Amino acid sequence: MRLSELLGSEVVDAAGRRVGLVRDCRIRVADGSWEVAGLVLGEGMLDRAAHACGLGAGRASGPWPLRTIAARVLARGLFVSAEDVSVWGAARVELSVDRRALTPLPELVPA
Amino acid sequence: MSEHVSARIALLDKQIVDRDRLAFGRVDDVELSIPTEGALPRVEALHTGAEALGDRLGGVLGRWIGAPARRLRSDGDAPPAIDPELVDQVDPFVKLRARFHELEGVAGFEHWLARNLVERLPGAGHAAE
Amino acid sequence: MNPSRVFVFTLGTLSAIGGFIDIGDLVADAQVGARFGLRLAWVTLFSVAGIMCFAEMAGRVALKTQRPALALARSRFGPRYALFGLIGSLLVTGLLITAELSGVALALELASSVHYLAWIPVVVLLVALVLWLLPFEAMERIYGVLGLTMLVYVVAVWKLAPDWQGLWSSATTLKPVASESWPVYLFFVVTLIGAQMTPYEMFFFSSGAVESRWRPKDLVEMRINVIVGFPLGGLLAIAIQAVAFLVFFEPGVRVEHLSETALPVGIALGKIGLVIAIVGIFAATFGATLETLLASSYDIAQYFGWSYGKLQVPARAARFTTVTLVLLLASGAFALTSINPITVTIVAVACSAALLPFLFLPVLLVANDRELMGELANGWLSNAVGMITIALSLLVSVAAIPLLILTRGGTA
Amino acid sequence: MTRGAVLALATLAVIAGALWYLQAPPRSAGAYRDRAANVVDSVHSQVQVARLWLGAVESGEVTHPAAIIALQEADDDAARALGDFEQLDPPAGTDEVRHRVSTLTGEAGGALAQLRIAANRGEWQRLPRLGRPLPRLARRLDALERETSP
Repeated sequence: MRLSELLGSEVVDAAGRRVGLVRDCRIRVADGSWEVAGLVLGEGMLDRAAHACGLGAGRASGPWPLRTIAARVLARGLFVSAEDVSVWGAARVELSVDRRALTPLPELVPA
Repeated sequence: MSEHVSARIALLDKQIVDRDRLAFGRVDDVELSIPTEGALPRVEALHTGAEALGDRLGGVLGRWIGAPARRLRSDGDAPPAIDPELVDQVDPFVKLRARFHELEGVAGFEHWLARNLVERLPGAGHAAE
Repeated sequence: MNPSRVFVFTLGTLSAIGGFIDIGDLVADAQVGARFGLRLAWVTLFSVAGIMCFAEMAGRVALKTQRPALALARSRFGPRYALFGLIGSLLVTGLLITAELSGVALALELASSVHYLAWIPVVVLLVALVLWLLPFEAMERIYGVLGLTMLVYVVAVWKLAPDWQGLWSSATTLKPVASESWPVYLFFVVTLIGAQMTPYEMFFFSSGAVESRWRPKDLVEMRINVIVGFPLGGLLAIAIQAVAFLVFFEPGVRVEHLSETALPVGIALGKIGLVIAIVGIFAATFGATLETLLASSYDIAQYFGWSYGKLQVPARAARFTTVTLVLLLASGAFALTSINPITVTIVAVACSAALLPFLFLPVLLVANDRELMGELANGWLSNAVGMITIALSLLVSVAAIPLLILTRGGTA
Repeated sequence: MTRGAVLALATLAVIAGALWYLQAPPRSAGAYRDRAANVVDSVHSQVQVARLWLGAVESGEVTHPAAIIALQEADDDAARALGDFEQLDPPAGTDEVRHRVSTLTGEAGGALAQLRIAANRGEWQRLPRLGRPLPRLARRLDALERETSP
């Protein structure tokens, strides 16, 4: 599975409801290699643009108009831990939990 | 909560340099394993080169960018991929523990041009310093 | 501060001046001066502020990360956006290489009265030799010092003994003269912005900072280059507008040739002045040929992540060397088709203006990444000027191509 | 059809439209007069430039190689402007405009050609005399431009 294919895949929750699209993949070092820690999900064109600018990973702290717009757009983003993914796929990712159990993105990446 | 980082920022599209800090490509894509029951996906390889880039861009332009590299590679060889074991550090660039000409199939065009064109020009062995 | 440091200051500053004035400025400034007087001088002030802001930002990113600004644009924005930027700037800068090459040949033509097409192959060879043999800094300094001869334009303004009151009232009238229409006026606003806020200057400046192995401790030096160099370039641009105004406006001359940018200096200062002006035009366009050529090759190499640069042994940057060579030969061949270099310049700068916001935005965002930039991240001033510049350049970007077509490149 | 194809077609249509706009011959009398005034203005500009260069040559302000090139450019441009204009078919009722513009710009072109030839031969002492008709030509061109402007 290529990372570029995973980005943009549709994500559905345990009940088969659409949660959003994969915007980013969070990785961490474990046992000397990288493993996927979780996925960042979002929806919409502005959200996609905000992630494309690095604002989704908290990597641009300004200028203020962009920061404020991005924070508002990204507020609806979600984080799903890799343990809660039941099926990995390049086009469709299925979760083993309900969408209400997911962490909002702003808790992960303060704007 | 920052024990994990964004793969988009930390890996994807990053400059790759070899042991001698010689630049030769970018992380054009990242191969993830599809895990068996209970395990998590891992980074299996870093793809570099026009072929991976072309696949990622898609469309006519992507095919056009990837075509020369695909043709240059002999049949049966896998497209160039870098074992993550070779990665020394990822900031500010992805730095490898190896020299780039030791890597199989990486930057073939660079070698080809160096051999067939640039080294034949007079004075090619010296930097203008 | 020791003397050798002061020396480096001056030389770096010189190259910033030399880099600011190129064929686009020579043509656009003289045309604007002849047709509108100083009524578009405010555009130069805006362009200088904008390019200073972004050159400083790109320079800071380069000092901190050892990576030029556009190289980081792909890491941040992904390959699609960066490819769009790459292709766009290649088209524009590619046209400019042709125009600058022709500019060098036209300067030689004025000096020798041998047709400029005959000079093109000579110039191509000269450029190749300079790139192959001279180290980066020496190259930058030689044309920087030679480019200083352009200051003869400032002297010429004084010598023409203008009515200063009239110049001032022209500069403060923000509308077209009676004989010109608003679309043409606006088209020349776009042209001046495109000629003076060239993205290649920014890329070249930041790539140059990397090539000169500047580090965060060189921040002050980098800033002095920006603060002295670009405004001086702007002063030169306004001086060219002023001399063209003083000599050509009254008789109703439309500037259509490079020879016409040199004539006012001759009228003001005699033969010596004319010769100095021709040397200046030669140096400015020659320097700009090197800059546009290297900036294009840098862009390509950085997009794909190849090793590049003049500090590298050519054989260790084979793809970069090849790309530079191919671009140089292709531009030379294009120039030899006897396509009108002035038209090429006008089209190139208008298209360049259309691209500006897309090339500035990544720099602004990367310069705001505190994790990457640390204490060198953007302050409020850079952000404020940067945002205003991007907002205005978005307007320019939308209007540029329609105005180019509507006014037939300003000739209607 | 895919979105990409639609986009590509639309772009092509816009480019074709722009090229047509730039190349289209004038069909109305007004557009033709506009074009005529533009040509006269261009030739007027060349005559004025030639005057400035002549003045500068006389007072020794410019080098001869530069003046040769400049006079050549003035002549080339005037000839090109006139040539392009004469290829256009005048719409009904503009024959008179065509005749007047062709005659006067032709006369100006002839004078500029004389200057170019003399400069190329290095007959610098003849230039002042050859340049004598230029001021009057410039005035007449200026007047004609005003008259033809729609």
